[in-house]
Amino acid sequence: MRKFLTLILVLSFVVAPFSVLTAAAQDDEDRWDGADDLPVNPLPCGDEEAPAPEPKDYDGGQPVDPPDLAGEDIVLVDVPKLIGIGYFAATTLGQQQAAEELGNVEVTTDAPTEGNIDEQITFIDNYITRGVDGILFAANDPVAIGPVLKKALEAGIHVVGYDANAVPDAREWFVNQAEFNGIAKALLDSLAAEKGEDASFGIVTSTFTTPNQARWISEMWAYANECYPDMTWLETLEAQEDYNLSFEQSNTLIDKYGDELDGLFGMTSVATPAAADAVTQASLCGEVAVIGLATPNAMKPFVNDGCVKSVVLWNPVDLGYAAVYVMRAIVDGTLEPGDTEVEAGRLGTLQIVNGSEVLLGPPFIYTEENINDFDF
Amino acid sequence: MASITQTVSVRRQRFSPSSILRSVLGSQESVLLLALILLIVWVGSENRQFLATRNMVNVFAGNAYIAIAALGMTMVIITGNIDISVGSLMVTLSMLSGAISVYDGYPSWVSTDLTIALAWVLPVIVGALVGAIIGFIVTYLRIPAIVVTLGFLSILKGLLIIVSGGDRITGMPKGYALAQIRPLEDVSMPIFPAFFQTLTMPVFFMVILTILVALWMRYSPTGRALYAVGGNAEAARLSGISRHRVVMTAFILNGVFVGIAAVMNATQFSVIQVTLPPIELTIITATVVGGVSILGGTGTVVGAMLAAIFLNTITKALVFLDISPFWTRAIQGMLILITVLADLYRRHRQSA
Amino acid sequence: MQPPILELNHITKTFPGVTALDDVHFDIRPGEVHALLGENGAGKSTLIKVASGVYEPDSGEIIVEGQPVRFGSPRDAQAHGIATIYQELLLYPELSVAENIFMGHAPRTRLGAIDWATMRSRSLEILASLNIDDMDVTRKVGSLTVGNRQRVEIAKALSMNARVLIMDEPTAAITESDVERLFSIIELLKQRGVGIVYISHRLNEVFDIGDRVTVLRDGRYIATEPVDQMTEDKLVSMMVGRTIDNLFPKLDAPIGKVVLEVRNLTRKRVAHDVSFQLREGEIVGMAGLVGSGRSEIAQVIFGFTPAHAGSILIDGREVRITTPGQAMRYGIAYLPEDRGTQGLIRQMDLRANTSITVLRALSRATFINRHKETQLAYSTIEQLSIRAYGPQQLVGKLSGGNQQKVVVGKWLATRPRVLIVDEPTRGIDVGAKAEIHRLMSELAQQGMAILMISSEMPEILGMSDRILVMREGRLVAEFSRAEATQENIGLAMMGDIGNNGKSVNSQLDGVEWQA
Amino acid sequence: MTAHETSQTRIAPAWTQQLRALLRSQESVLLFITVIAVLILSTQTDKFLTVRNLLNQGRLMTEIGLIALPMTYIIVTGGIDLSVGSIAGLSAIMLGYGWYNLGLPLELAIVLALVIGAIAGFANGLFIILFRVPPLIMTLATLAFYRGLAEGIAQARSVRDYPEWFYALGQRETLGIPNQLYFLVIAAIITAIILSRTTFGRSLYAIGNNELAARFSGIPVRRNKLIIYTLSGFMSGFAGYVLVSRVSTTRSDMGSGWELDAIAAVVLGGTSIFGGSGSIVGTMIGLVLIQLLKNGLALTGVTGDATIVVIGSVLILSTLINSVIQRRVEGL
Repeated sequence: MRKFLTLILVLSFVVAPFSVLTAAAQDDEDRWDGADDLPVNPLPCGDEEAPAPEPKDYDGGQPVDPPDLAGEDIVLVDVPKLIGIGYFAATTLGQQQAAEELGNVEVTTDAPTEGNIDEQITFIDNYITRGVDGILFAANDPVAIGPVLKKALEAGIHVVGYDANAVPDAREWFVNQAEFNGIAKALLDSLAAEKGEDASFGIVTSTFTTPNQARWISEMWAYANECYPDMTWLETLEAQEDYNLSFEQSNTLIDKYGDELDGLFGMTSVATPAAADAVTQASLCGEVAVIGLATPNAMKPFVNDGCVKSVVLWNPVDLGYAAVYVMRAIVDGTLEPGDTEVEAGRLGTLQIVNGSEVLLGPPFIYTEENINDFDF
Repeated sequence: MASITQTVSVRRQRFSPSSILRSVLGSQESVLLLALILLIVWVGSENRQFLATRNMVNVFAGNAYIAIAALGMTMVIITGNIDISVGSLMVTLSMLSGAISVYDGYPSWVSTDLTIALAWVLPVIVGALVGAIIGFIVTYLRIPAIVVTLGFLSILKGLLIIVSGGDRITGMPKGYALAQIRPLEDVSMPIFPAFFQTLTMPVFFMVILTILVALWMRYSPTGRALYAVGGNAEAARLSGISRHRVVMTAFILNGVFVGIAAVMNATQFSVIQVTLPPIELTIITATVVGGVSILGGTGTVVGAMLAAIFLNTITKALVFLDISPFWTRAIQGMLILITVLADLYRRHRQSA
Repeated sequence: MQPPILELNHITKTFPGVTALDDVHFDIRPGEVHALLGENGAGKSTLIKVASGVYEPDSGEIIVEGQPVRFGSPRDAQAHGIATIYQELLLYPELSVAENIFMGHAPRTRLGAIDWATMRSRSLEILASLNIDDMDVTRKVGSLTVGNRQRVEIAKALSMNARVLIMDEPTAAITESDVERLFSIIELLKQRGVGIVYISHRLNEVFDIGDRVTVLRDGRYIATEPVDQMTEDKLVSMMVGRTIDNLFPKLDAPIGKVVLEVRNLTRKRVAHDVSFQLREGEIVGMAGLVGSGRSEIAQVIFGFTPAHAGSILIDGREVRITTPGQAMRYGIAYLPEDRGTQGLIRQMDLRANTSITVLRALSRATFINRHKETQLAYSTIEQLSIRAYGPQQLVGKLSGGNQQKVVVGKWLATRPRVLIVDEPTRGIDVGAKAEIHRLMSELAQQGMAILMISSEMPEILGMSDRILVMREGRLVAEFSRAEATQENIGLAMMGDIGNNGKSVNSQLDGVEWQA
Repeated sequence: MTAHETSQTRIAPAWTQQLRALLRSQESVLLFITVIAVLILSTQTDKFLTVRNLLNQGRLMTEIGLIALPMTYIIVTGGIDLSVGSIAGLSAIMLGYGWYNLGLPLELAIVLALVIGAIAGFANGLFIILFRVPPLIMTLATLAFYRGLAEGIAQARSVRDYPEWFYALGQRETLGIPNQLYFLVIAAIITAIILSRTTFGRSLYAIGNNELAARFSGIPVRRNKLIIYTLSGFMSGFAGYVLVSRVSTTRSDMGSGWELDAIAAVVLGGTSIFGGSGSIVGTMIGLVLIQLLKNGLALTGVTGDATIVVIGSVLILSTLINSVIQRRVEGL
């Protein structure tokens, strides 16, 4: 018995590291492009107009005989990926603003402290039982969240997504902050503007499995191949939603590639300021451009002392704001499948794209001039 | 006759090669140091960039706050307890520190410098208080530490969100940045002589604190009492050492060091976020890899510090070696396992 | 005659529901060895706990050199120069010898820091003053032999310049050579005027080194007498309150055919090339120093630490034994040396302890039959007259003797044909001792083959039909009951290197951490 | 020891003793606390105490429950297993990988996932028994290692679009009861009986109280330890499968943080973290208590952050109450 066990142990000892290392060596060949086997459609280069996307029929789901609450007070719950990061604090702010304007909407935000799929599902499930009129969500995983959202629809609860989508038939509408390819284009264009079309760059993202980031990165691949063939993609590193780790990973990239490195992309509102911090503290402002998605407040110090030229982001406050208006519109029946636009308070009319997505508009670019006008 | 044997045996111990060997290869500390050097040299030979000064600095600075938190964890584990709530506590205290520094409701006579000082000191005190509470429950109410801290893990996490509203803090005043990774002259703190300017603050803190604690644990009666209680509580009681007092001390100091780590963490960056990665596991790992026996009674803070650096070095090394990031964590786990096994093996050999 | 250093007068100590000490007297003079005797539960341990400040007496006075004092804590007692060496040595395995000696009262530098250099040199002085010059004070105590650890304990006591040294069963767990060394150390201490309170179940030791002896029974004070006016029988009757006719009731049993035979049994570093036979109805005593390979060979036969070479035969058929389970299936039972840590599960009740060896038999399809289990417990209690209130009693709360009976019971439950007993009567009182010896004789008479490992020469001589002697892992001698004497056995045990403990210890080091 | 000898004189009829013991047992104390909690919560909202809601909670707590059962065994023997969450993740990934990338039939992929889980647990056990690695350390290392394997194998790709029947376990109901709940209940009953009634269960307590004595009594300590760690791995794998079936996709970060939830349930259930005592019943009550608190508080409008504060406090307090009562019982 004992001998046998020892044998197994020795084997596992030999095999495990070997296999891991070989595996590690292998998939160095095909570098991860974030595509997750989904199609990409890069926008045309430069200032060319994007061909208008061919109209697509409504592909969202519908609640099962929801109560008619047109004009009535409604209670909404908002379940973002997680709470505790600035980005979702901002969307919450927007929702509150909208609720105030409308006056007949009450919305509360409640979510796990980690971006964890089964936790988020439990939260939503509880609110279905508790009985709310509508659910706003930002999905940690488009598929995983599906069943529970469908359950909500069956319970006659309206479901609207924002920031991170779910499978279309699991929700009615999705408020899309910006098209993936739009973000990709904006990011790469600003890098090109700052460092030229032959810049070489690294990326710090949250995790390879976070859908939004993955999609953005894959669109960047596609767009870079189309429009900036001379750019070199050095490396992409994971850093969770963790500021320290993002900082460390940025340092690692800076140290590893030295002068070779022209730009750092931060793919999350955590990673971008962390990257900027790293560049600043390495006193490499100017040499290494930091470009990324982030909220203004976090970036003000860097933008103001000129270390960061441009921050790409939609306005998350508006995103939350829009989500509530869309929800209200559904309940009031002013937004129905097949519509092509929707009224969203101070944001005016928003376009509806590929079937069931409300588009917030093109990504916004914060610069030294305008960043101080924003506070979130 | 007594005196003769004495001198004889004293000499024997001073110069016996066996005892020297035992002290060199016989401790996890030196093993780690060796591994660390080998690793750095190897990676350096694979990729020159790795040896660049800035990277070296980052290698040592990166896990400084882990190392400092590990100081407290080492004490706690040596007394035969454990604290898995340190992660939540650290984030809470960072937020607290930031909140104090940006709060604008102070009366006029409170100068910015004073606010900053508060932001640096208060979290440490609060940390000590939390440590005291945990220690009290563990000792006087006799509930296993792992249970208590498991409870505190979620209590603190919850309170943190409730208090902070889940938003991050930015726009801290200029002088607040205490622990940035940059030559010290940039930091508006004149108290440090030029010598340290090559170092960066995190490394500086890590090294100084580790040395102080190491000395304290070796030369102060209380420091030794930690080992006594962890090694044989009954014996300690009979040599007049109060287990309760010692364990309390361990938990309070643990709180203090978590506080310091938190302040460093907060003052290192321009943004303080409420993100809760499972730091506690990293800290415990560092402590254990550093040769602190989970059963209590043995281990040193130097080991824990080296382990913290070691872990960070691995993470960076894997990038510099172009190992696919997907496999990073697997390899880390494997290396952790191997170092721990090495430690166990050595212990077996020694007790023989 | 000098006045006593420590006097305990009219000490009464009660615990909820029991009077542990009832108006007890005890005193210790400088330079004497004062033996404290009594059966387990007589109140010895309570008394020394009072003397060493662990308990405070309900009434009565403690007088140190004429001054009445009260001990709030062990610390106070130590401050008055009273040190105690408990049976389970209280040391820090992971710390160095020097630090163990000085824990809690380490020498300090002017800055108040611990002064390691001084600590080491003073440790060496103290050890040297005990004629111990073969100990490395920087070594971890965990890597020392039991004998050496005990010396560290003594040094520890002296470092607090103790004038009264209380020793609770100091010889229970150490080798003969260590015992000799201990006695010579005790001599040294006497010369220095240290008073020694000596507790032991081995009466011969009391006669070897004791000056006076005090006997307790059921918490009451019986008498204090000079040892030289005592006889063994007198002491025993004082302790048990009745006269025990015969401590070693050996019945002659018909010796049958060979049940167990081992040939060239070898396990690296502990036992080499051991061969012997065991017959039905026979009690074979096995003598030897601790670490001479006695317990080790037993554990090899029992499959606890399987053999590397050699063969075991049951009824002449060779069998392969690699786990205790297999050994039990062949009808071998082994009462381990250390009741507390190897024999019993103190947190479990009597029923669970007696049934643990026969769970399979007591269960159908692995489901334990509670009823049968309880029956077994009752019958064991009855058969061995265990003083317990029932199967539900936690064995941890039984007295030493009764605990040992439970261990015996759990092994008899397996109806073994070969019974290996390792120190069957260590640390249990005379009464229980006699009972266990009687039981063994009876079992032998019923045809059981018994291998009895013991460090107690009288027991070996009194109980065995044959005597095997182990030394350094080898079987070095065999004596018939007739030819066996204290001397020739002792000589065989020690061999030529008997008197210098070194080589013995050096090979003990190897053995220690096997257990 | 003198103090105890009187206990021999204190003789009481067996049944009253047993009754008293039962009333004072950790489980009944905890049950009492749970009932109180349920009563309070049900006064706050009528949505809480409904069959539908409770069954639904059963669905949500199944994964943790499946892991908490073997965790009880392990903690009873004085060990611990921190790697369960990672094993669940690894198995989940292997399920998707085996089906999608290796092209195995889905049934086989499921088996593969379970086997991988068992192997992972087996490896833990092997190191623990052969090298005497403290379980906490061993599983702390594999916590990272197994998660790493999951990430490495997944290559950040998640596998979706399983055939309809695959979701039956995680999302459908039979006789109005969530399917996975059947598995949890059956597993709980079996493990409970094994622990309390069989020789194997008894051996676990023996090991937890005094491993050496257990070995000297002929109990196959090593083998049994190996069994429970393997079982733990297997159940984690199964929990991973249940989760995949419930959320209909695989991700490499599945099951992160489960270890603490499971341990919390076990400890809350009155199992001593030092080993030697505890019961499956207790664990199940602990599990239910935590789940009902989460759910009930949410239904009464308490947000998640406040809820975890409550749960943390309950964990400490109930342990305190119990330890006080137990001390009273033992008269210490």
